[in-house]
Amino acid sequence: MAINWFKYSAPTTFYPLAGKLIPWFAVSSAILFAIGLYIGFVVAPADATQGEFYRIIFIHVPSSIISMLLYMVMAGYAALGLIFNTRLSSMMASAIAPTGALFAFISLWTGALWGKPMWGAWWVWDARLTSELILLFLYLGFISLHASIDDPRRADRASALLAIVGSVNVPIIYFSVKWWNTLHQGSTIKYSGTSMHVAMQQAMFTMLAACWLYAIVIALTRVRSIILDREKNTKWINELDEVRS
Amino acid sequence: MLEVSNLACSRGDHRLFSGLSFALYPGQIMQIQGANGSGKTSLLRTLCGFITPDEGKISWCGADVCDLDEDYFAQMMYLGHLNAIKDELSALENLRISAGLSGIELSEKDAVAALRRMGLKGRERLPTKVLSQGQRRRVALARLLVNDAPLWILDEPLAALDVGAVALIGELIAEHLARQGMVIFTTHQPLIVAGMEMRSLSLS
Amino acid sequence: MLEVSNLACSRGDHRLFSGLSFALYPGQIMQIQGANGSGKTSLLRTLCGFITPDEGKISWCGADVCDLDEDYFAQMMYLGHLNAIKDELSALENLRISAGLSGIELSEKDAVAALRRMGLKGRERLPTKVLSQGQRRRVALARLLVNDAPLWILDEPLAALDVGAVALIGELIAEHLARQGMVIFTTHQPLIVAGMEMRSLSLS
Amino acid sequence: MSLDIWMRENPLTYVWIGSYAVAFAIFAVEIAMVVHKRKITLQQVRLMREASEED
Amino acid sequence: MKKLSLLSLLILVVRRDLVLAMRRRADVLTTLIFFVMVVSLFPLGVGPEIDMLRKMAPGVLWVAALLASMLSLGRLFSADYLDGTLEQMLLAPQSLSVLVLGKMASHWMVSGLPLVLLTPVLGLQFDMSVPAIGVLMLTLLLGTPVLSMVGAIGAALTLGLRGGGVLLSLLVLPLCIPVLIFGTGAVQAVTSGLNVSAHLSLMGALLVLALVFTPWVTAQALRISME
Amino acid sequence: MKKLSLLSLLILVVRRDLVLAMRRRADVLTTLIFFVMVVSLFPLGVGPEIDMLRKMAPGVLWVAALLASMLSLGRLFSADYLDGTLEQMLLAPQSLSVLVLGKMASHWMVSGLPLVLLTPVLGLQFDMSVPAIGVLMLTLLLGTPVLSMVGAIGAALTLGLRGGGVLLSLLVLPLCIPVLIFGTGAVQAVTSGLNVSAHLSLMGALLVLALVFTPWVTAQALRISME
Ligand code: HEM
Ligand SMILES: Nc1ncnc2c1ncn2[C@@H]1O[C@H](COP(=O)(O)OP(=O)(O)OP(=O)(O)O)[C@@H](O)[C@H]1O
Ligand SMILES: Nc1ncnc2c1ncn2[C@@H]1O[C@H](COP(=O)(O)OP(=O)(O)OP(=O)(O)O)[C@@H](O)[C@H]1O
Ligand SMILES: [Mg+2]
Ligand SMILES: [Mg+2]
Repeated sequence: MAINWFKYSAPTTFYPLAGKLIPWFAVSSAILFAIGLYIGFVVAPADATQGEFYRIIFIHVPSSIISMLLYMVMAGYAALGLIFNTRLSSMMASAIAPTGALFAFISLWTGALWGKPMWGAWWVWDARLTSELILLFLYLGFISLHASIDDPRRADRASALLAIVGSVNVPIIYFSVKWWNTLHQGSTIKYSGTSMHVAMQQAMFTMLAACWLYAIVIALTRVRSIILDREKNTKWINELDEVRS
Repeated sequence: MLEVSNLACSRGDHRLFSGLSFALYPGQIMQIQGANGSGKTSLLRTLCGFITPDEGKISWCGADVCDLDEDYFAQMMYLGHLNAIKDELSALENLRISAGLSGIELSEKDAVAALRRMGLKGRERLPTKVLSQGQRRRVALARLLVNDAPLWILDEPLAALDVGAVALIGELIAEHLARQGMVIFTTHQPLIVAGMEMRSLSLS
Repeated sequence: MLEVSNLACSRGDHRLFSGLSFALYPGQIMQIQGANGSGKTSLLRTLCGFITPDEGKISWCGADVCDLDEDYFAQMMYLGHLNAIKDELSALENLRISAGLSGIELSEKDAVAALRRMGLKGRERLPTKVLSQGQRRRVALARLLVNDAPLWILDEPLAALDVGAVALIGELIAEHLARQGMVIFTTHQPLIVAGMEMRSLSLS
Repeated sequence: MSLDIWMRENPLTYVWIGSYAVAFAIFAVEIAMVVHKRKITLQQVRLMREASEED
Repeated sequence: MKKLSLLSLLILVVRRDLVLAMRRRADVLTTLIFFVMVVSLFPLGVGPEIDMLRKMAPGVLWVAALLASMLSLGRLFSADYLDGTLEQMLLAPQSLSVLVLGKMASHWMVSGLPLVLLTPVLGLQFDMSVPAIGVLMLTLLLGTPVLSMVGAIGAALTLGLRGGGVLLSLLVLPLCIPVLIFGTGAVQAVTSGLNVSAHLSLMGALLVLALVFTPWVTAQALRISME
Repeated sequence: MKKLSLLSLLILVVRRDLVLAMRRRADVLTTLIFFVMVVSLFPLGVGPEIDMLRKMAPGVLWVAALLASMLSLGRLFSADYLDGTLEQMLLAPQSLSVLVLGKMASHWMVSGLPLVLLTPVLGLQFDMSVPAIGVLMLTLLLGTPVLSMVGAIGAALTLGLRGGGVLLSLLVLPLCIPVLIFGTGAVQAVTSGLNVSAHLSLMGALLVLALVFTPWVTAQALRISME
């Protein structure tokens, strides 16, 4: 087993493997999106208090969760790359970052659109909202640092350190923001705490899985381009079919 | 004793050298040769541990330098392209502080003596900003006199120096070798070290 | 015709040269010689009008260059230590843009032809970032081919070039002189220009 | 204000256009970018390969 | 070989700088993100009371735009200076002022215009009313070019100096204060129901003034810095 | 030749940096002036209502301190990097973390402490009450060292990069948000008559945390950047 892991942590073997996996993940992601949207919009009933507006939840919550999850995954890969000096892990980290940032953006966007009918404002300075915004900044910092360094190895290592420092800070930021908000104004915002309808739950989990698979597909495709770019002087790249044709 | 085995190093996409092996024993001196951009500086910086080699191992007295870390640094001194002196400080302050950074408390008297030996008499207390290029290099080289590390790694120590100073550096190196020191250096000028066989390593 | 009379120039507190006078007529070439730091680059930059001389006058076809200003610039091309090319642009884009900045609209075909003559065939469209030092210098020198200014001011045009390229530059200069052009340049390497008498000026 | 009224009258359109269409548009753009990046990278690798074959 | 007209020279420079900016997208994005970040820091510092935030909003956005544009100015000439292109520009046989104007224009398109376009989103974060956001955008549209142009003078003067960034801000910020005052004044006028045209026409006048004088002044400053 | 202890190494580094700062006084002053200027821009941007200004004051002062300390961070390692001293520091046979801690400390003394000392004057401009100013100073005293320390990580990571200043802010500002929140929170607590000790002890905890971890992380970042 251990040998297998090392085998697939080499770009040489990972590149074709990823190429084979991508179509499967892509197709299942598309199917799950279709199912999720069907359940969410056709099967699930309208919410008692929020009417039809609550249906934003099926995209909002998955993208929020995935944006946070991806940060941890990214930091994990970055740490692996920094500690064990495995090239592939660092490439994965830089492949994940843009997707994570986009999910954070979608979360902010859909949240804002939900806020308008629910709270009457596009944005309030609530703890959750603020910490999601800061998470977006952390992603953007990682991406910008990586892009500013020309030497790929230094770029990987520097941005890995940043990702790790960031992930240590995420809880601190979260609690500080939470505390900050509840200090002056009593909790003006409460999510509808009613127990969820089964169909709603099903829709949400399907969408979550679909988004997760989508993220994997994109990250794998991107990492394949990164491998091609970084290893373009090696022999095995120049012998690939898609390069020779 | 410094041992290098099967070292390979690349910058950017470019492989500079590979399969490089040599050993340097106490009392030995080695010159690295090669055209501009052939990787001399990169090799010296790899030996200092700034650059992680792609392959191969560097060991000091049998132990890998990556593991030794600060113990290795205590045994070594590096003098690079840059002088590592501050324009705003005087030669004296510069020398005492850089000795302090390498863990040695240097008295003012010793520092002045070292600077005089380097031909900076009467200029010890001027800010280095007003010194000429060659004099600034001498301030940097004065560190050789106040340091007891056995391994010297010198990148173009003769740059910007005049004939007298070049001879002085030759003397210093000869003394160091006589004390069972080791020297590894690069230069584009000839350097004569009295009574020592000079090994040389070519990078192509 | 470039005429320099009684020129003096200093950098910082330091007088580099003074009382310098010479004249350069169409079809003539002149090499500036001198040790590092003797003021060669400073002289060329003074001729370009970057540095205002302490004393003396530079005139072009009888008129002071300070008064001519942009009319003088149109008659002149300067190639300095720096290549003035952008890493992010391809060789082709670089050449066309720098021609544009000097007021010439260069067609893609002409630009490609110039780059090929400089030995960059097949590399016209790569970002210059991935080119080697010598190739980058060739991109900069390709400007000589697409410019019709009579006066060339070249600061170390041979730096980083290999033998073939050096010979090519010699040819280009010979052609330019045959067209009644003028060349003033510095170099630390020997440069042979077929059938031309080389004047030289030493700065000490 | 007119947006508020329109929103209350057409909640599903609002949800769809506002959230899902935007989210999927972002997905589409990202997919396009990734595919484009792959195409460009392949092109560059081929260029480099041809350049090195000519030498 | 055809000679270029002044207009096509201007277009050439603008296009060149935009192409370069696109190839170095990170630099452009950082300015933008800095802007968003400074704006978002204020609520965190001042507290989430929406009433106060709404009142502060134009000031905060303007000050953040000022700072972001100051910070990005450091790069206006420095890349060209380091690789020698600036030397060649100074030797161009055509008007240096036109070249400089081109660089200012592309700097604004890359670092001023995106700020203007982002303003509505940030304004909503502060719960500004729609007409206020409109006027704010208009003032930024008139004001940020002035910032780019006045800042270019500072950038040219501090070229290659140690601690250039802070020094640049010191030189330029005082010169930009009128723009800031008229810009925020216009928004405050519209929220208190007053007429904004006076403010806007003053800003327009500043813009015209800057357009006429700053390219020439910057060209002179460049000649001084390159000596 | 006597070997130095860690403590005397620390003192050596701090003294060296302070001497250098004194010989380059302009750099120190520019940070200070930038701080004063940003703080003074706000009343111009927001308008002269004293009630609102009083409420904004802690936030504005904190954000300005954050920005000023970001800008001065660019210089923390860059001078040593350019003249080769940093190389020698990385080869020091003693703990690099201690060296880094020394540099952080002197950076704070030069660019954080003066801000704290200027605060009363600026606070009075915004008509803050005396106890509020006291607490504000206390939080700045606890918070600015954290900014210097966290910022040092960013400075080490962006060493020698194009567009370093803005990038540095982009990396470091989000990480400094907790300090900002607790700092301004404490002042708001004291003005609304609440107990501030919770805020202050949280800031103390952040300070201790930063003291323990950041020197080591910065040392690693330096090693990465020097490769
Ligand atoms: C820009 C605005 C918003 C942002 C950035 C945002 C962010 C987030 C985040 C990060 C989560 C994940 C929390 C977790 O999994 O623990 C989340 C979950 C959620 N959000 Fe939002 N949100 C926003 C607006 C809204 C609005 C307006 C509503 C509805 C009134 C809402 C309802 C929910 C619900 C119901 C959940 C899942 C509940 C839970 O798991 O605790 N959000 N949001
Ligand atoms: N950080 C880097 N990224 C990419 N390439 C680099 C980097 N540093 C150096 N190089 C390249 O590596 C090669 C070796 O550089 P190095 O400085 O070791 O040469 P050198 O032999 O010391 O030359 P010189 O005689 O000029 O000092 C050069 O071609 C250089 O362009
Ligand atoms: N801006 C400046 N301020 C002060 N001194 C300067 C300045 N620029 C150059 N110098 C000094 O002027 C002298 C002449 O420099 P210059 O670049 O003209 O020499 P050079 O003959 O071109 O040398 P090289 O052969 O190395 O190119 C040098 O001693 C240099 O240190
Ligand atoms: Mg070298
Ligand atoms: Mg020269």
